[in-house]
Amino acid sequence: MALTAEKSLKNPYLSQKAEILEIFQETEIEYTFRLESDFELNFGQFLEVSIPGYGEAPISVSNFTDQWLELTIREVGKLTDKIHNLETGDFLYLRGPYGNGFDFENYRDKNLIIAAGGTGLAPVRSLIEYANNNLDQLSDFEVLAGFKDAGSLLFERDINRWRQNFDVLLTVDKTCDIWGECVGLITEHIAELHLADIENTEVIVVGPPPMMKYSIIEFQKLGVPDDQIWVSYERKMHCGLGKCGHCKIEDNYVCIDGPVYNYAEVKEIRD
Amino acid sequence: MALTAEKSLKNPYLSQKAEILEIFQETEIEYTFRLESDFELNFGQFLEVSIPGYGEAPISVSNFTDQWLELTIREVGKLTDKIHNLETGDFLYLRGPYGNGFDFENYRDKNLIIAAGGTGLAPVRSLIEYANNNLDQLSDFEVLAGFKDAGSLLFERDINRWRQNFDVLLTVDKTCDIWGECVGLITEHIAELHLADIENTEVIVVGPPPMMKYSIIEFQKLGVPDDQIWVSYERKMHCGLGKCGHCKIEDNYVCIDGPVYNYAEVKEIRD
Amino acid sequence: MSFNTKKIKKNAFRITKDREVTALRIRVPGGHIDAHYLSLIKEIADEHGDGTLHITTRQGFEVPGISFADFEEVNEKIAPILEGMEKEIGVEIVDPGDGYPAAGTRNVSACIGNRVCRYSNYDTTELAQEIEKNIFPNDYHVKIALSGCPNDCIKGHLQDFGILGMIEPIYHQERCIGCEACVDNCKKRVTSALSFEQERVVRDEQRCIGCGECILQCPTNAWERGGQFFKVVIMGRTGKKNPRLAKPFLKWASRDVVISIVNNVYDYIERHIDTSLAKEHIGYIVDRTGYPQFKEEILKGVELNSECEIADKINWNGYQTGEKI
Amino acid sequence: MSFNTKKIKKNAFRITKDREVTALRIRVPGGHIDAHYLSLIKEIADEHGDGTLHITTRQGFEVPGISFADFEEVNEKIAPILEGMEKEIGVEIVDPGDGYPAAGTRNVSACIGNRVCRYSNYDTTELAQEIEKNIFPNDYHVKIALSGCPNDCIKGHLQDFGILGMIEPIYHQERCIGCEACVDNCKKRVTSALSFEQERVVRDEQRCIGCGECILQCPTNAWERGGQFFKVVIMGRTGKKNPRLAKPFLKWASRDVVISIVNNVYDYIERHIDTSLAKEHIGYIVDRTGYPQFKEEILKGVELNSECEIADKINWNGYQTGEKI
Amino acid sequence: MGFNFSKNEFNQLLESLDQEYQIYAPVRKKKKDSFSANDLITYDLVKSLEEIELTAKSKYSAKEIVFPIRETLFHFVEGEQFMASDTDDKYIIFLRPCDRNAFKRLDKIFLENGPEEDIYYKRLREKVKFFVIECTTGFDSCFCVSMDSNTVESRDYSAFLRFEEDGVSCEVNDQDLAAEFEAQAKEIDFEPEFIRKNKIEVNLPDRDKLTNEVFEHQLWTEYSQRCIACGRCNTSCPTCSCFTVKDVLYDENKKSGERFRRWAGCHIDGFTEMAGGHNFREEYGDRMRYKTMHKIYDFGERFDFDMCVGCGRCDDVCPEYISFSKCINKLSTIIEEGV
Amino acid sequence: MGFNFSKNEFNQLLESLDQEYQIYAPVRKKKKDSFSANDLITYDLVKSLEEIELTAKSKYSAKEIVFPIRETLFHFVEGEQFMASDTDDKYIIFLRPCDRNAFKRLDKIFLENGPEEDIYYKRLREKVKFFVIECTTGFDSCFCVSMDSNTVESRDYSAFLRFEEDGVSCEVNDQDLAAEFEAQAKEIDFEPEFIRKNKIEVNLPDRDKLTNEVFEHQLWTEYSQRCIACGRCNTSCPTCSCFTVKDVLYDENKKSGERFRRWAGCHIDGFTEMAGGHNFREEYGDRMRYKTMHKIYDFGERFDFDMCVGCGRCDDVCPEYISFSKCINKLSTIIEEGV
Repeated sequence: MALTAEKSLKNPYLSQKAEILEIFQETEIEYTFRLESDFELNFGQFLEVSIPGYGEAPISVSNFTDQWLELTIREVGKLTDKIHNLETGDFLYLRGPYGNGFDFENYRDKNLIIAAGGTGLAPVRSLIEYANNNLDQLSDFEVLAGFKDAGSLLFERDINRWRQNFDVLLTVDKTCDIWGECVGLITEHIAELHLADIENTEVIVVGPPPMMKYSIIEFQKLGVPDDQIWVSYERKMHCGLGKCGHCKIEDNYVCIDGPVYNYAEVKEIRD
Repeated sequence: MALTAEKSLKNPYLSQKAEILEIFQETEIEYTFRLESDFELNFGQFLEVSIPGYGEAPISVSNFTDQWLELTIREVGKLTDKIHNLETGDFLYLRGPYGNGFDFENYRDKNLIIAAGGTGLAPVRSLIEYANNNLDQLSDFEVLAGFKDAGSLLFERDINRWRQNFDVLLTVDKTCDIWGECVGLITEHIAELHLADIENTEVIVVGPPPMMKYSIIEFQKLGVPDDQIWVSYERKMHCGLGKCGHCKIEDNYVCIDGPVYNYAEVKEIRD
Repeated sequence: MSFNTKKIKKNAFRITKDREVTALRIRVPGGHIDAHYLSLIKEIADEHGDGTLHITTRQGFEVPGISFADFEEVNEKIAPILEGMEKEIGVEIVDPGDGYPAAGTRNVSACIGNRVCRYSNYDTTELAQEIEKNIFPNDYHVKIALSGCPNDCIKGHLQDFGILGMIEPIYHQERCIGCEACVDNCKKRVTSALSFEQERVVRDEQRCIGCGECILQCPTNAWERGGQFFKVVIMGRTGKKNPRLAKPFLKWASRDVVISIVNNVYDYIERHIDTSLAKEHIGYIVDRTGYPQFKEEILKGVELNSECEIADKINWNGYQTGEKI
Repeated sequence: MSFNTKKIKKNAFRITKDREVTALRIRVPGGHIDAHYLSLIKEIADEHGDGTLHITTRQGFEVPGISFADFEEVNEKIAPILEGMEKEIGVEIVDPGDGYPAAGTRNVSACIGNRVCRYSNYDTTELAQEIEKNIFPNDYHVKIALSGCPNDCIKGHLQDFGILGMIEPIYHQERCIGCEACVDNCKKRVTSALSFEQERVVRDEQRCIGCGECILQCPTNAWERGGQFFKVVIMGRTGKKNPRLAKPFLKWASRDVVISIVNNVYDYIERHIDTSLAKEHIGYIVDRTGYPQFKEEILKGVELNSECEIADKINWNGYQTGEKI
Repeated sequence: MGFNFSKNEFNQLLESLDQEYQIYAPVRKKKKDSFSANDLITYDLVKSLEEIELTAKSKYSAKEIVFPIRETLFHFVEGEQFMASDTDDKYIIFLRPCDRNAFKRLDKIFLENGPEEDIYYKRLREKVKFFVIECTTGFDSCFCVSMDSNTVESRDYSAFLRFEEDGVSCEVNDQDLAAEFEAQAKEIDFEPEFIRKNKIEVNLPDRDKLTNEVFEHQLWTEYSQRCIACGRCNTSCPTCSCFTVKDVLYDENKKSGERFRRWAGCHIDGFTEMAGGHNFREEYGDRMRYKTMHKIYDFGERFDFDMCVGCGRCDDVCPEYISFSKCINKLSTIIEEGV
Repeated sequence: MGFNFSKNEFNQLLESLDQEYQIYAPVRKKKKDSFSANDLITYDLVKSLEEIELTAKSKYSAKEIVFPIRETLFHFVEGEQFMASDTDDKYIIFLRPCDRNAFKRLDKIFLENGPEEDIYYKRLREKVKFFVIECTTGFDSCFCVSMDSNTVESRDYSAFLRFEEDGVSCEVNDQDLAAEFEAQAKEIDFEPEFIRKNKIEVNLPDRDKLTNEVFEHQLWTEYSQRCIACGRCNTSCPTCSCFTVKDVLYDENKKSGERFRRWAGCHIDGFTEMAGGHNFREEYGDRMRYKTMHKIYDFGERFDFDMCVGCGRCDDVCPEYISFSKCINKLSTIIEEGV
């Protein structure tokens, strides 16, 4: 039997080429790649991104339109090193989208607070953009974004733009005088939030595991019930198809059942 | 108790000093030392010769008068090396004389044949000298002297002198044209001897063990009875006093019972 | 008491500190023994010895405290041991009732081997018995030890011949899950002969010592147990003058090669031994003739398998005793 | 079947090639055993094992073919061995019916020693038992072997500690007959430490290894058996990576010094062992800390006898495996 | 339809089937297991009855035939992707009920979990016919009865075979094969038999009583002391389906390469490692817990049966003598008696 | 005169004798023999009964007291000879009949053989008083009865002592000592007893039958295979009297030195070596023959008794387990039966 060229058979493992339209440097080791795209995407979904011969990696879509999507990629290994060497006009290989994403209906007309830690801002960026453009569909909207230090700040140009329309509380873990923003952990600032209408408040928490754990505790202290908290889990979502098993937690396959969960459903879940 | 100075006590191990009067070179490694002497000596006796600190060695007296004695010494070790470094006027240390020696009475008026091999000529030299001077006391006299090679010839000056008075058959084991003498083993020449009056013949055989063994066989072949053969044995005559045991053969102490034996008495003796 | 000590020593009895008393050495080829012999050994220790036993460093038994007067009786008693443990494995024993016919060539010792040990690459007991059959009885002083793997628990590195089991590991990429257990283990415990390159394991044949640990480590049998070979290290020794480690002589030698070279040793000794010495050990003979001469003679008539590597030269170093620490 | 392999291994049972089956290792401190234990060992081999025994290179017994199911029963059965061969010599054994409490520190092995051997300078069995008492049970992997003399028949040169008996030979000129038997023998078999000068024997103390052969050779007891000392050679090993000979650490050490340094080893290991490894052997720890550190710690609190010499530095060399022959 | 074959006849059947099928069965490879001189019982092609090992459990299951240990997904040539081909081969696999049931688990994951089928698994799976080996005694470590995988429904096999002293009796369900069977043998009545009791029984924990404390029980920390994370329980398991995808570009020409997948195991280091190096379940006891819960709880929560089929291979191969059946029973006791 | 001493009284006697005499007796030196941990039984000074070893034969005899192993003959200072001094010491030596008889042999050689007495031996020998230890059982290797040296004539000892469980009974012949004995003990009747039968008997060869062939018998070549020429039979022998004289100049000052003698042995290499290196009796078997004939034939030919006293020490010390008594018997058999 002859070799099967790429598109002759429906093969969920098969990636499609996508041209790099633009590249934005975010930090020293993080770049955002804008790629041509005809994917139907939801906020918070991810793609399996690859360069043949260098492997695949699950990357959250950090923004999208009908024509393009953005992937914010940190240089951490063989594949991402290779990606960072690409230039506009080169191609990335994509398959997806995978995961459930944030269903905006859960937040419509609510007070939405998004707490994002570090790269956790990427998966919610498209949602923030949508909110920014549709603030009328929310009762209230506030973003808390925490970074380790000024050097790891992502989407600076976006944040400045968003701030014109809604509150963005920016924190940096370590002292830093370049930025005149709050200094300290994001959790400290959650405690200071004044939640008027808790019943009508939905909270999204995305970030590294410790940030998520302690942020949720703070929101709980403020009286936010578990089922009004939403999280996005990052695991080794390797195939994206619910087959390879790497991202499984208990009876959940994060790649298909997540990465976005209502906290009430997963609060006792264990790796 | 105080140390006992040398002559205060009769001590048979004690040597006496004797001045070297004259030194004669015999071969490359053999010298004859003439020493002052008041020893009462018999032919074929030996002395224990020493230099304090260098040891003692039994040395045959190779000639003597009332005033002096001669010792013919081969350089073979520590003591003899040292002796060879002495000069006229220096001293050797002597004790003795030891051993029975040749009793001339056994040969008086007989046909005496002396067969000597190599250094075996030394112990009989005084007897030959006596014979040379008293040929009238013998019925006939002949000397057979064998040497390994021309370089090991001893008493050359004496032999030349003796030859004026009696037959000295000189043999050299190895071919040698310096000397016009017989070439070959002494034993071959014994076979050629013409013994007229065997009953009246006495034979003295002195030399290295193989020479003695085969020479005696030859004399026996000629019909000489064992009790007319005399030998002088060389053993490790170490104390000279019949104490130390080194020279013992069977029930004989060579230093006191020998070194001269009538062959009939010792023919079955075994080391 | 009067006897020829040389004879009694050849008969595997020892001249001991106690003039009246000897000790019997019982060979246990390969160190493996049927338990039923223990009854007999105990009986000899109790009835003729002092009721104790020493276990020798060559894995035999030494029965101390036997009166010299008893030695013929003891020889008769151990006949079943000679019969069962020597004659039955093929050793030529003229009369088992005469005791051991020689003691020069020492008991062939061996680790427990692959009858028990997970690391062993062959049946050391079987090979020990085969070698014993070929070389015993013999008066020449030769020490042979068999180790199941290059770990050399039996300490063949201080013997004249240390025979270490090797296995050729054959890699099947199609069965490899890339867990790198073999690679990690080889780095940590062996010679770093394995590396993980291009998502597969690469074996540096030069560095590989054939221990087979990669095979043991693999959770998918991606490493196949290939051909069985031997490393032969030679002329190690303790001793008072110059203790030294055996050094590799052959690598990847076949069983036949090993057996042949051990058999050839005796002719070599015969030709070169200094008979003026009481008993010259083979290591000192090799010191005299030099390694190249030894090599030439020991390999005479040996059909080398194609995989077999031979040392060009050997430098044993070790250290000289009698020097300031 | 389910059990904790680490526990069972500490209990001196082995994980073997056959999943259902284990092998029991029986310690014989110093390799010396009362013959009566043989009945029990035979019984265990016959009733629980496969009827055979392996004699280990450390002079113990290994009983193969024991079903894992039987191991507690076997432990109960060997109680008399633990009682008699361990507890009675002073080893702390809480319950002899529980089997061996540890297996890390190996059986202290020893040559037959001066109970039998003419060359031995001390009672190796007694010292082996004394050391066993001090260091057993202990999980750290330490190998100790005792040789009666520097000939090292027990092969202490491939152990962590090789303890070789030395004797100071004291010369009595007034008893010497100048036969030079000692001088000739020392030249031929030892280190040429003796020479005959000025009609007496002169001993080069530097070269003398204290073997005592001069004492044995002398027909007039002109050599007196003086003080009893030890040479301690350390950190020899076989193994897959870098087999190497032990090298001299102490010379002319007293019995107390030997016992003290062996006791100190465990604190040193405790401080430096890399617990991330399954079981780091002491030799590799010394490789990491370096000899000077080892030396400092091992000698801590040890009262050195005045005769004792200590190595300034040690270079073990040996050879690296995994290289072209 | 039931048939009875003499050995000879059965070999003729195999010969005939061999024309069209690759016939896989457990075989004994002499002295080929990891420990020297030990035999390896494993799946391989067979052509005769005599080659089939019927007295011992295979070390690995038949899983690797359909889900190869290493399987190329794509070939890469100058950035182009070519899906790796499969063959026209068809397969017959001899296997016991537990292992047949294991394929039901694999089918669930590869064909039903998530929105898409695994094309690589599927294309092989479709070509497989199962010949179930009747197994009425099992082996020491088996607990299939407890796991409800001692039986096989007749729709789940092409043939069901009883190996007898002088031949083979069997049932054939597969119409494609019936003719071949008929040609070689006489018809008989045949009723498959199944093992009804293993030496080992496990009590599955009561799902309703499972509390959070169970996850923190010292049971698991004890396994941290024992487990060495070698992954043999995963590789020998007939139901473990995890894999890792890797790319490689060839040394000889870096323009060519491939994307392949190979088995992964939740016990093996790196299983949960994310970009940047963060790992979940660093403690080996946590891995044991994870696997245990997966095999007897999570999978069942998601589908309609437990994952574990009780074949006992994980017990057989664990170098640390950890018994999975014992673990299940311990867990049940803990849950039953309260933490 | 006979006396009986309690142990205490005997110790008082020793204390009293110690004023005037150096008292030598066999003692046990703990762990001082050649093999480690073995006791050395040898002659040394004693001051009490308890120090005297009465249960074992001494390795060396009392010979070394009168004929020291190494003895300075002369001191040399710048070529002058000074005879080595002796002391004023007087000696009492405890010894068994065989050893007392051995001194008769030494006396023969040193005082009667050759024209002169050995002054060094004599000056010590004259100061010795012998206390003979009654010996009625002997030891395993003894054959003194066969050698006629089991008895001692009363003129040959100063005292003859019987060591009993609770004291010592004895006879005193020496008038010098009688007073001291009387002072400490009560008088009794005392009759010395002697051993009348050893475990070993030797048959001395018939002198008349000794032929030349005996010297060439393979008996001796067999000993060449066994004897290692260590000389222990010589050094342990109470009658071996051979010695070698050596000179030495001191390293520190070569103008000073000494002439000394030390024991020599006919088994030891170099015994017959002459200037130039020639040796007689290179074969060890010839040395065995020489010694044997010396001990049981030659000496007897020269004097009126055989040299060997049958103490058996040579048997006790031979590292090659050569037995002299067995050798004598072999020789007798050979002579008796014809070569």
